[in-house]
Amino acid sequence: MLESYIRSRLAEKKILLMTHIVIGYPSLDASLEIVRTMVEAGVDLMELQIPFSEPIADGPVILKANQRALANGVTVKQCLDFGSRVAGRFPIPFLYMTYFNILFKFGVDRFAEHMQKAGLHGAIVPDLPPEEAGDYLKAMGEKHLAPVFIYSPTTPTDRLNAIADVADGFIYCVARKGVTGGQTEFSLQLDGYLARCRAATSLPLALGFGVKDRSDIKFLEGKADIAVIGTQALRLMEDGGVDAVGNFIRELQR
Amino acid sequence: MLESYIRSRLAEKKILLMTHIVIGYPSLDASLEIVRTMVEAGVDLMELQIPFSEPIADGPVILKANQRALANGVTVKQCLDFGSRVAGRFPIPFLYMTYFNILFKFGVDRFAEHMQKAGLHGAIVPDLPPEEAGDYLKAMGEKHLAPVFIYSPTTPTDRLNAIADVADGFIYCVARKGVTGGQTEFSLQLDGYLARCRAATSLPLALGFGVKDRSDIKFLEGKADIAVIGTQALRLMEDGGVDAVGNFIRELQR
Amino acid sequence: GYYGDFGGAFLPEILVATFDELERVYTEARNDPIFWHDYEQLMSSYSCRPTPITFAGNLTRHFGGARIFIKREDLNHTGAHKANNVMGQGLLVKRMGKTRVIAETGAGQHGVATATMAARFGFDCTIYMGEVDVERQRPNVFWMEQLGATVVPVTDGTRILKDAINEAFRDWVTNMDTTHYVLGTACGPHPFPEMVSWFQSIVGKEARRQFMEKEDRLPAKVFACVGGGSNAMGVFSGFFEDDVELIGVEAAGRGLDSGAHAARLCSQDASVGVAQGYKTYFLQNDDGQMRETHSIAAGLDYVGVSPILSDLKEKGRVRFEGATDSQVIEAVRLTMRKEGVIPALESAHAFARAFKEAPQMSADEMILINQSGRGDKDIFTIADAFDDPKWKQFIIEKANRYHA
Amino acid sequence: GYYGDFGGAFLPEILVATFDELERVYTEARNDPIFWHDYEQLMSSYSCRPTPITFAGNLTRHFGGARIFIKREDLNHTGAHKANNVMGQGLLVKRMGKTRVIAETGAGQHGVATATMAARFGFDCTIYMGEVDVERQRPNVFWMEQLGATVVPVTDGTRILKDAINEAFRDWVTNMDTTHYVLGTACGPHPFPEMVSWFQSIVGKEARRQFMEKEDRLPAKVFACVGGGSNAMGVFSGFFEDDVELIGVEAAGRGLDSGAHAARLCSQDASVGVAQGYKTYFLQNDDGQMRETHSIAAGLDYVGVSPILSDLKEKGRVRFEGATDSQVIEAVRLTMRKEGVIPALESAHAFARAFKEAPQMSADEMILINQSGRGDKDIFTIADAFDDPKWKQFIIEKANRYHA
Repeated sequence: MLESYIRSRLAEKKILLMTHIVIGYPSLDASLEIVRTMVEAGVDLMELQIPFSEPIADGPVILKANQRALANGVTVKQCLDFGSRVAGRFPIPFLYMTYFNILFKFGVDRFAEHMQKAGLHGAIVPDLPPEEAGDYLKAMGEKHLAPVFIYSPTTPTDRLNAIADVADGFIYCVARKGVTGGQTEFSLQLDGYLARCRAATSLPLALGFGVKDRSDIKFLEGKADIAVIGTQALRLMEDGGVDAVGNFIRELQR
Repeated sequence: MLESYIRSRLAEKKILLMTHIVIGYPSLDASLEIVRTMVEAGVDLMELQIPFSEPIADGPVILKANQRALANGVTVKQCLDFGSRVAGRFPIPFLYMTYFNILFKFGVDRFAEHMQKAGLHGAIVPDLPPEEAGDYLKAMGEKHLAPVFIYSPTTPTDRLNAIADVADGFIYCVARKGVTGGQTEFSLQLDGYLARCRAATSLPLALGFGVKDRSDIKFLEGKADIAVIGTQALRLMEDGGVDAVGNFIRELQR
Repeated sequence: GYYGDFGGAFLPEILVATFDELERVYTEARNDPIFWHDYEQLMSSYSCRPTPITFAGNLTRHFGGARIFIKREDLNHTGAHKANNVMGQGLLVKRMGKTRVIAETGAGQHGVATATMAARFGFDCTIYMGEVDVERQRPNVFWMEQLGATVVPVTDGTRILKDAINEAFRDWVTNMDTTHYVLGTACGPHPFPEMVSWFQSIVGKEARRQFMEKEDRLPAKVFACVGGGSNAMGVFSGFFEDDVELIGVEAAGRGLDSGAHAARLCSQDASVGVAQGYKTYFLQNDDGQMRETHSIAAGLDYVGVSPILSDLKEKGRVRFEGATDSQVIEAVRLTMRKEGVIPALESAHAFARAFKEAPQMSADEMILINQSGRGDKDIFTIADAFDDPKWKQFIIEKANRYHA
Repeated sequence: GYYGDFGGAFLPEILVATFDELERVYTEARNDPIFWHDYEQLMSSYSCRPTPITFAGNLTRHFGGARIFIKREDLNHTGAHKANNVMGQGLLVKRMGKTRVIAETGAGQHGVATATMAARFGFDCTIYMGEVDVERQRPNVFWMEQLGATVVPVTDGTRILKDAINEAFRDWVTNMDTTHYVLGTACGPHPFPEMVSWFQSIVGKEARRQFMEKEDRLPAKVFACVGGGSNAMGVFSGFFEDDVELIGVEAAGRGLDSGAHAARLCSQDASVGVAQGYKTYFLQNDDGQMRETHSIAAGLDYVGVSPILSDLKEKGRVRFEGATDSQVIEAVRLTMRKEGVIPALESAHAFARAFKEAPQMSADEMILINQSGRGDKDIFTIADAFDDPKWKQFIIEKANRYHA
C-alpha cells in the first residue's frame, strides 16, 4: 500500500522526494537511464507520465516533452511495458501520471489490471476530478491501487473533505494557480493553504510545484510530506544531462 | 447663314462632306495642317472639337484624341484662337463641337460672342438637349450662329419636330445606337429613319457615323445632305499621316 | 429635373428616350405604395433591414459630450448602404423588362452590390472599373467575377471612377434596349439623383422612427460622409422637416489647402459645372476640365457631388465639413478599440467630424453618425494606412508561395 | 453535466471552483427572464438580430425540388453566428465582475468576435491562435490586434485550433480570478456545451418563428454545418420538438475514405474519448492520441464535436452527413451565382448537402440551410481554392511594392 510505504519512509526522512519523467522523452532508453539515476540519487517515489497529445494542465516544458515523445512514436503499450520494467527493477513505488483519455481508450479496468500486474502503486490523472471518476475509483480500488487526487488553493473546504474521501496514497497539493513549471512564492499564504489541506485529510501531502534548491526543501519540511520535483529536473536534464539531474537530487537531500 | 451655304453647295454637289478634328491632337500645328489638307481635298464644312476631359458620347478613338490633346496642355483659349485662325483663313464654314461644360465655364454668351467675332458658323454640343439649352439658344440666336442639334433612331416623332423648332444650320442624324466610331449597317432601316427625319424638319440632314469609302457616300446620296467623316479620318491620320487623310477625302468624291 | 440650380439631364440625344422610360417607370413605382412595400420586404428578407441604431456608450464617455449613436448600414448584405440602391433599381429593371445591368464602381463596393443584385435577379451584368481601381481593389473584383459579373477595366482617362462612369454611359448608349445602367450614387442625370436618394431614404426613415421609438425625440445632429452623396441623402432625408442639424463630411485628404482632396462643397477649389450628365459643383479647372482628386477612401474621391446636396448647401440646410486622411485613420482606430465596430474609411469621415463636435455638446443632446459601410473590406487599404509590418510580411510570404 | 453518455467536466482541480462559479452565474442568468431580454436587446442593437430568412428562389428553380430557405447568420456583426455566443458570454462576464477575456480561435472568426465583444464591453483580451493559423489567417489577426486584443501564436503541438484551446486553458488555470475563457463553440467542459448552445438557440428560435409567421408551417429539413457544433445546435434547437429532420454536415475533406477529413459523427474514423475537458467523439488513434484533421474550411477541422450532438446522433435525432472540399467549392460557386450570397466555406458544407437532397424532395416541401457566416472573410482561401490567377498576380504585385 502506497500510504503505508510513505509513512514508513517518513519515519526515516523529514520529507520525501517525488520526481517525474515523461516516458519516452527524450527516448525510451534515456527514460530508463533517468529513472535509474533518480533512484540511485535517493528519490522516494516517482511519477511516470504517459504522454498525451493534449496535456491541458501541463506547462510548456512538460508539454514539449509529451509532444517529443509522441513524435518519436512512443505508444501507450511501450509506456506500460516501460512502467512494468522499472517497477520490477527499482525498489521505490512508481505511479503513472497521465490524462484520462489514455485510461479511457485503453479501458479503465484493463489499465488498472495492467498496473497491478506490473507492480505500479497508483496514478495521478489531472483531468479527472472525483465527480467523473466513478469507474476509475472502482477499478483502482479493486486492484488496491492508489488513486491520487489533487488539491488546489481554489478548492473549498468541503470539497477538500470530499476529495479526501475517495483519494488514496497521498494527496497532490498544487501550490498555486497555473500550470506545471511556474514560479511559486513560498510564503505564509502557503502555510495557511497546507494547514487547510492537512485538516481535510489524514493522507500524506505532496506539494508541487517549483522546488529549485535545498532551501526550498528545508522550507517545506514539516509542512508537506512529499516534495515534488517535476519541471526543474526536466530542465536540468535538458541542459546538463542525466548526471546533472542526479547531482541536483542528491544536493536537495544533503 | 449656315443653312443657305449648305443649300447653295448642294446645288453643285449631290452630297456634302463634313469632317472632324480634335483641336490640339496630335498638336496645334498638326491640327492646322490637317484642316488645310482637308479643305484642299474638298470638304464642305468642318467640326472643330474642343477637347473635354469627360467626352461621354465619344468612342475610344476620339476619346483618346481628347485626352492626348489635354495631356499636351491644350487650353480652351488656344482652341478658340485656333478656331479664329482657321475660320479666317479657309473658305468653308467651321463649327465647334464640344461638351456643354466648356461653354458653361467660359460663359455661354461670351462663347457665342467669340464664335461670332471669329467667324465660326455654329456649334454641336452632344450633351446639351434642347430642354437644357435655353441660355445657349438665346446666345446663339443673338449672334446668328447655328445651334446644331442631334436626331437619333430612338427619338420619337414629336420630339424630332420639337428639336427641329430650335435647331438651325442642319440636323446631325446619328445613324445608330452607340458612340462615335462604331460600325453602321447601311440598310433599308436607315431609309425609314431618314425619311422620318426628313419629315420632321426642312433643315439639311447630316448623317454620322462610319463612312468608310466612296460606295458609302454613293449610298447616302439622295438620302442625306451631308456625310460626316469623323473617326475614320482620325484613324487614317494616325496610320498614314495627313496625306492619307487628304487622299481618302479626295477618293470619297471621285 | 432640377434641385434649385442643380441637376438637370444633360444627355446625348440617343439616351433621351431611355431616360424618359426610366423616369416613367420610376414615377409609377414611386406613386405605387405596393412598390415601396415590396422594396422594404426585399430589403428585410435579403438584407437585414431595418438596420439597427447602436448606442456608442464608450465613445460617448470618452468624449464626454453628446450621446453618440451609430446607424449601422455596415450590417447590410454586401456590407454597405449600396445594397439599398441596387436592390431598388433591380426592382425597377424587372418592371422595365430589361435583362442586363451595367454599373460603374470606384472602390468596388457598388460593383459588388450590383453584381450581387444581378445574380439575385438573374440579370447579365457588366461592371466598369477604372484600371487603377481594378489594381487597387482586386478583392472586390474577385467577388464581382465570382458573382458572375464581367468586370471591364477602363483604360481611358485617369482610369478611375469618373472614367468608369463615362464608359458605362458609352455602353448604355449602345445597349439601352436591353440594359439598365445602375448608377451607384445620387448623381448623374435626372432622375438618378432623386431616385437613388429615394431608395436610400429607407435609412433616414428608419433612423427617425428608431429615435422616436427608443428616445422619444430626435438627435441634435446627423453626420454622414459625402462622396457622391447617396448615404448622406439617405440618412438626411429622414430629418429634413425636423429641427436637426445635418452635417455632410467630405474627404479633406491631405488638407483643404493641399490641393490633394475631394472636397467639393466645403472648399473653395470646386465650382459649378456640367459633366456626366448633370450640373453640380465639380473639382475642375477654369477651362472646365475635371481635376484629379485625392482621398484615403476610394469611395469619396469623386469629382462631382449629388446636385441635391449642392442645392442643400446653397440653401443652408446642410453644413459641409472636411476630414483629413489622418483624422480618418485616428477615427477608425478609436472606433474599433472603443466599440468593436470597424467603419469603412468612407464612413469614418463622418465619425472624425462627429468626434470634433460631440465634446462641445451637452450630455442631454444626441448625435447620429451614419456608418455607411464596414471597414473590413478595406483591409489592404487600412493595413497600408496603419503601415502594419506583419501584414506586409504575410503578403510577401503569400506571394512567395504563389511564385513557387 | 451530461448529455446522454457525453459531456461531463474533466477539469484540472484548480479550475473546478471557476466552473462552479460559471455554472452558478449561467444558471442564474438562464432562470432570469431579464437576462435573455437584455441579450436579445443587445443583439438587436449591436448586431442585426433577428437575422432574416432569405428565400433562395433561383436555387429552388435550379434544383427543382424543395423550396430552399437560408438563415442569414452571415449578416451578424463580425459576419457569423459567433457573435451570438460571444456577446452572451460577455454579459455573463459582466455579471461575474471579471475584467479580462481569453479565447481560442482557429479560422479567426471567433477571435475577431471575442476581440469585438471585449472592445465593446471594455475587457482586456488575449486570443490564442495556433501558429499555423496565425500565418494562414493574417487578416483576422490584423483585425483582432486593431480591436485591441493581444494575439498569442501557439507554437506547441500541431499549432492549430486544439492547441490554442489547450493554451487558453493554461492561461485560465493561472488567471481565473480576473479572467473568463470565452470558449467559441458548444464543446469543452460543462456548462460550455449547454451554455453556448443556449446563446446560439436565438438562431433556431427566430427561424422557427419566422417560418410560422411567413409560411405558417415548418421546413421538412434543416441543414447546418458541424465543426464544434454551435451553429448547428443553435438552429436545430428551434426544431427539436417538431417533426423536422435535422441534418448536421461535417467536413468530409478529401473524402471519408481518405483519412484527410474532419468527420467525427458521419465516419468510422472517430471514437469516443475524453479530451479538452469533455467526453465526445474524437478523431483519435487507438491509444487516444488526437489525429490530424483536414478540411478546406478552417472552422470545421476540429478533432472533437459538441457532446450534445454526439448524444443526438446516438439518439437518432440528428442525421450526420459529410461534404467534401470539392463539393463545397461547387456549392459556394453556385450559391454566389444564383443568389448573390457568399457562404463561408464552413457554411457551404450545409449548402452542399442540401443541394444533394433538395432535388429528391417535393415542391411543397421546404428546407432551411443555416448560413453560419459570410465567405468574403475567406478571400485568401477561396481565391486559392478557385486558383484565381489574377488574385495571385495582385498579391505578387502588392508584395513587390512592400519590398520596394
